[in-house]
Amino acid sequence: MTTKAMTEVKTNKLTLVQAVTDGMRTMLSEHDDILVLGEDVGQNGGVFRATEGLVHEFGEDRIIDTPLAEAGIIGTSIGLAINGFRPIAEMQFLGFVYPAYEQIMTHASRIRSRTMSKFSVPMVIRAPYGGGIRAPEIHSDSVEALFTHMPGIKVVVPSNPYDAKGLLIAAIEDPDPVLFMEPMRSYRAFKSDVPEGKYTVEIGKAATLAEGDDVTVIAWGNMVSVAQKAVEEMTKQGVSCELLDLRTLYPLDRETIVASVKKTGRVVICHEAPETGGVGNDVMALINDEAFLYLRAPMSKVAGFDTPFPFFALEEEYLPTPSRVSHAIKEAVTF
Amino acid sequence: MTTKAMTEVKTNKLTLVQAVTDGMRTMLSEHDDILVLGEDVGQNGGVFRATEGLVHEFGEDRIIDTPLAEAGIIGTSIGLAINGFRPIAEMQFLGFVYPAYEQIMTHASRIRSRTMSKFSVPMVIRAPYGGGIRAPEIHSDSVEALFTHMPGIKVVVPSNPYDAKGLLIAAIEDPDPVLFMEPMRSYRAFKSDVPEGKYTVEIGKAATLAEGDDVTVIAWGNMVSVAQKAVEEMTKQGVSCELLDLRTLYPLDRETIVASVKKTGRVVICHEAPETGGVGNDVMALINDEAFLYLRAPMSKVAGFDTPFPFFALEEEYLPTPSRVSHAIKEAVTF
Amino acid sequence: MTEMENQFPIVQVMDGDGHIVDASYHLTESFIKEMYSKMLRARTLDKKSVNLQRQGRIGTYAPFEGQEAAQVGSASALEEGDWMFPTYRDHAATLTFGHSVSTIMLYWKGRVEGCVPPEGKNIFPPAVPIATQLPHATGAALAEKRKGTDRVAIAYFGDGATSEGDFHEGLNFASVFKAPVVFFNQNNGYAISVPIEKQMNSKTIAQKGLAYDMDAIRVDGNDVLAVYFETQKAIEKARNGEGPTLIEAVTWRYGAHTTADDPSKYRNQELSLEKRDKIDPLLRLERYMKKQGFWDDAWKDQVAKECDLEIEQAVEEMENFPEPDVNDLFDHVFKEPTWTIKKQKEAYLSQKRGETV
Amino acid sequence: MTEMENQFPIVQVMDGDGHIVDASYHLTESFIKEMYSKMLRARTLDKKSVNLQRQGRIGTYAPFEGQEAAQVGSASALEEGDWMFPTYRDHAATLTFGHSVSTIMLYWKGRVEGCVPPEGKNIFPPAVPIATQLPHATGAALAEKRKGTDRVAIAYFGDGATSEGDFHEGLNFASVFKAPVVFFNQNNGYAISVPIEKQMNSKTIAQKGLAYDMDAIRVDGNDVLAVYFETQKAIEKARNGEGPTLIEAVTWRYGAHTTADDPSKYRNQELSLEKRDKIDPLLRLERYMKKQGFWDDAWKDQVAKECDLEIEQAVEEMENFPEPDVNDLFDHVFKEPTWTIKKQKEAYLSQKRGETV
Ligand SMILES: Cc1ncc(C[n+]2csc(CCOP(=O)(O)OP(=O)(O)O)c2C)c(N)n1
Ligand SMILES: Cc1ncc(C[n+]2csc(CCOP(=O)(O)OP(=O)(O)O)c2C)c(N)n1
Ligand SMILES: [Mg+2]
Ligand SMILES: [Mg+2]
Repeated sequence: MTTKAMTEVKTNKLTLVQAVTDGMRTMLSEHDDILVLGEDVGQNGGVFRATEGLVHEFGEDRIIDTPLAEAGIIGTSIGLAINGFRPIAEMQFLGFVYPAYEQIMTHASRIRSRTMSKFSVPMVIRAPYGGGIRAPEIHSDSVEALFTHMPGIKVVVPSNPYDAKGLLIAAIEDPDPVLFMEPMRSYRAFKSDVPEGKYTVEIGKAATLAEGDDVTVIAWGNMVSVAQKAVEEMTKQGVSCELLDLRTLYPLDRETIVASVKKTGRVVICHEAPETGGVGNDVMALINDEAFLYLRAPMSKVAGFDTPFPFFALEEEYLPTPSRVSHAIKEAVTF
Repeated sequence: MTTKAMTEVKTNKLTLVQAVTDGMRTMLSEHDDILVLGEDVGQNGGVFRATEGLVHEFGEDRIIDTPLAEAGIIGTSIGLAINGFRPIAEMQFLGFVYPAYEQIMTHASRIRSRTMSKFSVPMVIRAPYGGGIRAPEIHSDSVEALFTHMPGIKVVVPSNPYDAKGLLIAAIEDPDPVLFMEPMRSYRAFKSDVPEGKYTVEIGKAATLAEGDDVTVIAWGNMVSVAQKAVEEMTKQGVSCELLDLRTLYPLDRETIVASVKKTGRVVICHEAPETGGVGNDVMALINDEAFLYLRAPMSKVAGFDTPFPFFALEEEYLPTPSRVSHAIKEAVTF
Repeated sequence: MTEMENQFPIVQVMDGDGHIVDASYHLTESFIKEMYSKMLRARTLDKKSVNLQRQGRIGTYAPFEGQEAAQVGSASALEEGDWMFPTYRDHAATLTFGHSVSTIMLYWKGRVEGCVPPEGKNIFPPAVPIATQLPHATGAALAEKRKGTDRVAIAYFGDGATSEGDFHEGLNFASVFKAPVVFFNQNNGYAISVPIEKQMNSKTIAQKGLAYDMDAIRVDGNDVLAVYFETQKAIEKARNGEGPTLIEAVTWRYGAHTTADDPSKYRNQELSLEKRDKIDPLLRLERYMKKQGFWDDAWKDQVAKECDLEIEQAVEEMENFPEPDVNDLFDHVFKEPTWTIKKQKEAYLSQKRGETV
Repeated sequence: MTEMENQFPIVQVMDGDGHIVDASYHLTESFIKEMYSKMLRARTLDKKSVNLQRQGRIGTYAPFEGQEAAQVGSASALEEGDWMFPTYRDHAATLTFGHSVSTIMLYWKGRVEGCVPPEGKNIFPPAVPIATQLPHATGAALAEKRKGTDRVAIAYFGDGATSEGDFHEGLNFASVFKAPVVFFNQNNGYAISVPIEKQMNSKTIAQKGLAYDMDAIRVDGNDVLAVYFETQKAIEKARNGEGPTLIEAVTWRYGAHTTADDPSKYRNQELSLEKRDKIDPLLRLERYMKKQGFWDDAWKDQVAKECDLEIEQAVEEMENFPEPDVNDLFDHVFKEPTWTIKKQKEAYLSQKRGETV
């Protein structure tokens, strides 16, 4: 993992959402130019408590409850960003980013290029995403692909508390806009050691969670634990699996992905979003471009279906499961 | 081509944009439930004259100049569509669809599934798109991928006058929402024979514009003529090229694409949109899934760069050219 | 009071104590009892749903207790064939207009069947993305106008929703095209945790109608009579081709935003207790009925019993409802499934059947 | 006149004949001459640009002739360090506030360099997606407020832009946060072909401020004095922490929407001729100056000559500007290009160099 040395740094056991809060708190304490904006981020501390306590620590001037208007939040944040501030804008759920899409697509992501770097937008857009928590309609949408296809913005998705804090700090420090996707189902799934103070996890670097020779399994966000279960099961059955947690979806970690596939020759990609047009296809394209001759089987995907994310009574049918991933791994290695 | 027999039908030489008008006129005359809505579609006849004359023929009640608000246009059209009408909503340019993205993503495309088909949205969204006409910023965006990844909507792109009319009529008759992309640069590029009256070109079917054995070249919209020039050049140089005009981007024409690649073993895909996340990757994924063992070289793409569409002084550097496509064809056949 | 608060006084027919303050309406006992019964039915549903959520028998739920007068009063002014565009909190309205109790509960059980209205009832699924339903209501209303009927549409939305662009665009389209639509705002003071003072600088929502030269009115949203009669007037105007109206019903949400929310994080819940005492929609109607001699404990008990029974039966229906059908996931995306969906469905179902890992 | 037209009368300082109708301002000769010169400079640019487009020396162009008073008057009220958020039609404003003529022309020649303001001039690139710049202005203004300066932001936008959701959200945020921003609307009667009567049901744009309890005013947008002084008041208020103002400047676009547009398709161009006679911003100032004895043909000729010269030099500069650099396509997407962009750039450039096909 591409992280700083941690000798003698105190760590705390935190959940992913607590690590997000910790990341914001760390940066807010150090830099006055960082602001947090969004619906219910102040007094309420966010609907998932991601901004819990921040308004008391940093005041209403910096932790800002906005009116209920996503284009307004992003548009105003752009104005703040080009004029000296580093806004962290929360979209209450990624499925509610759509009204802000124009502001992100035509401005946040383009202002640097349309002004030859005279103006830039050092903004982080935080948004919980993904299924599995029995949420109402739209709340579970996993639309990272709408942003990986958008030139001028990076897309980051942690799967664990350590990465969440480190990537968030890296995103805040990034001079350009970053979409920071927070996997809701993993928000409180487990705790792990998170160092106090500032550290970063480099944007653009995947993590290799397991090494193996037979197949490369690729996942991100909520799907990492799903893939992990499948990998554990298949390892027991004698398949040597390499597991990559992408962590950044744009730009992809070319070296890690390509090196792994050159070794294994087989690929299974797992994501929540609908299969067609999903980021899985970007990964496949990269492998086609750079490791084609090493492929020993067609690449395969375990993804959401080309259907709207269903009402939650059917969400477990929609979401990739360890057994679907295992099935794909088996098919890959027996091809 | 999957079209109806044309014996004894009178034809007219029309440009692509005239064929679009003709398609609307044909359907408006036959069906009272069809309406046209958009900015400047009435008296002005559209900024590209696509709705020229329609307001005089069908009246302001059916050819409706709306306020300048894309979410309003789509949202209102949804209300009309669930209550007995078939709206044809014009987005003045595809790059201005972003404010309507929420309405399309969370409603137009989902209403059938979220009401178990109790309500449906038989709506066509027409939008000129693509570069090459020295238009100002945003006007040239080619964002088909934002819609192929959206479950519940079909995406159609004609490249010639005949297909434009036939596909538009098919889109109007489709019981579900269809995004109908109109390649601006091809609007008046040439005229061809367009039958009078009603006919359809089936949604989901590609056209094979040239048959060949060495390589499959795949394009749509404005890129068809670019690919065609490359194919002509390479044919002269002795490469046997098969050229597919996809015409529909969702759902892709599986049979035609797969059969062609099984024959040629080599693939060059050409599109205007940025490479990452583009529909080219969907085509590659399909081929990976269904014709992997037939591939004799990595699939290749000639696409827009991962940069915002540039200001027009640089657009010819950005847009794929015949020479770039030829280069890719050569690389594929000499791999 | 600000100028706008003066320009848009809160219309009451009956005050908090149940005194009639506007005597221009003819109020029959049966009508009053009907209103009371409908509100009680809605409240019974609401309380039951909160309990069901606590017991894990349904998912997150958005309670409307305190808003019964606004929803029941307005929905009662509609007629069969009119169109309703509710939010996730407007079950008293949809119930009154024709949804079944079990349908509403199924919605919160994560069942798509909870979006499907009975035949002939034009009730759209609850809008989850805030304010998106306003343009729909405009469009559906325009459709009726074009068909030459006198049907109208009503859109429900909250104070927070007024901040979204779709609010603005929906109202502007309606006013430009003179659509027969009523924009029914429930100003319950909060958008989740954000109080109206942070949502807008204006003191009223009604004044937002001025931007569109649209008729607007402020009513006491806890006075079922004011709500009913003012909505009826707006609907009548719409039916007569006189265009849209914006109604601001000033009300209060007693409880949490949803069962996942903790209101004590952002407001003093004492206020809700006070409001229960002073402006509760049912209590004040009860007070009025008592004054009028319309009240009868036996009648009330009987109504309450019927409501309980209906709700209990609905719970049973909901819980015995056929299991969700995985085919529904695939079969309603398009009228004819595309090959992509067919292929995914087949692959998934065959894997499911032969699941061995 | 409607109620709203009465409530928001069109403020004039000088009428169409050049009579002063509001004598409360001290008008010096040098100030008047400065205004005239700035307007003439802008008009010269505009006419030249239309010609350049006809000759194919620049691309499509959006002319502003007729709107010089609105743009020059308002921009003149700003001070160095303030922020300007213009549209594609606001070159008289950006010119006045510090853009060079050649920069403006480069923009229409499809050059990204046309978006880059001189050092120290806070001029944002023209907003092409309608109304998107309003929230930016709110944000930039809030930034100044947070920094504790007294700088303000001004956003330009048209009558058509008021229909977009971003108009609503931008104004609402500004009013809630009391941002030091001026929303400067040029109501030129048309959004491409759509007249204001189809754009909105309201007769004024100023009244839209009522929705936000925002100060709003209607000025004669062809009266450079009224525009200047009213904008100055709004800016002063903003600087003093009294929040945003919406200004509706009622004006008229003489010509086409852009050089690609044919206005005779949707309106009688006779009207523009009439307006040129009656309310032309330059002509009426000339009439006033003549009455005052400020006018002097030699001075006018001198100014005109200087303008012509400046514009001609700028045309030359534009045409001799270094060729577009293909590297710029790739090098400003991110501060540090990603490997994807590096790879694409290298592949493209090497292919270009060795191009043989
Ligand atoms: C576009 C969008 N953004 C955010 C949300 C999350 N959200 C759900 S309800 C709500 C508050 C709505 O407040 P209001 O309009 O006053 O209605 P109420 O809940 O009070 O009935 C928010 C922010 C959403 N559903 N849609
Ligand atoms: C979001 C968006 N939709 C559509 C357009 C196309 N368009 C460009 S200018 C214009 C009319 C704008 O009218 P108005 O706001 O009155 O400004 P004016 O052109 O009169 O200065 C339209 C529809 C656009 N640029 N952006
Ligand atoms: Mg509310
Ligand atoms: Mg205008």
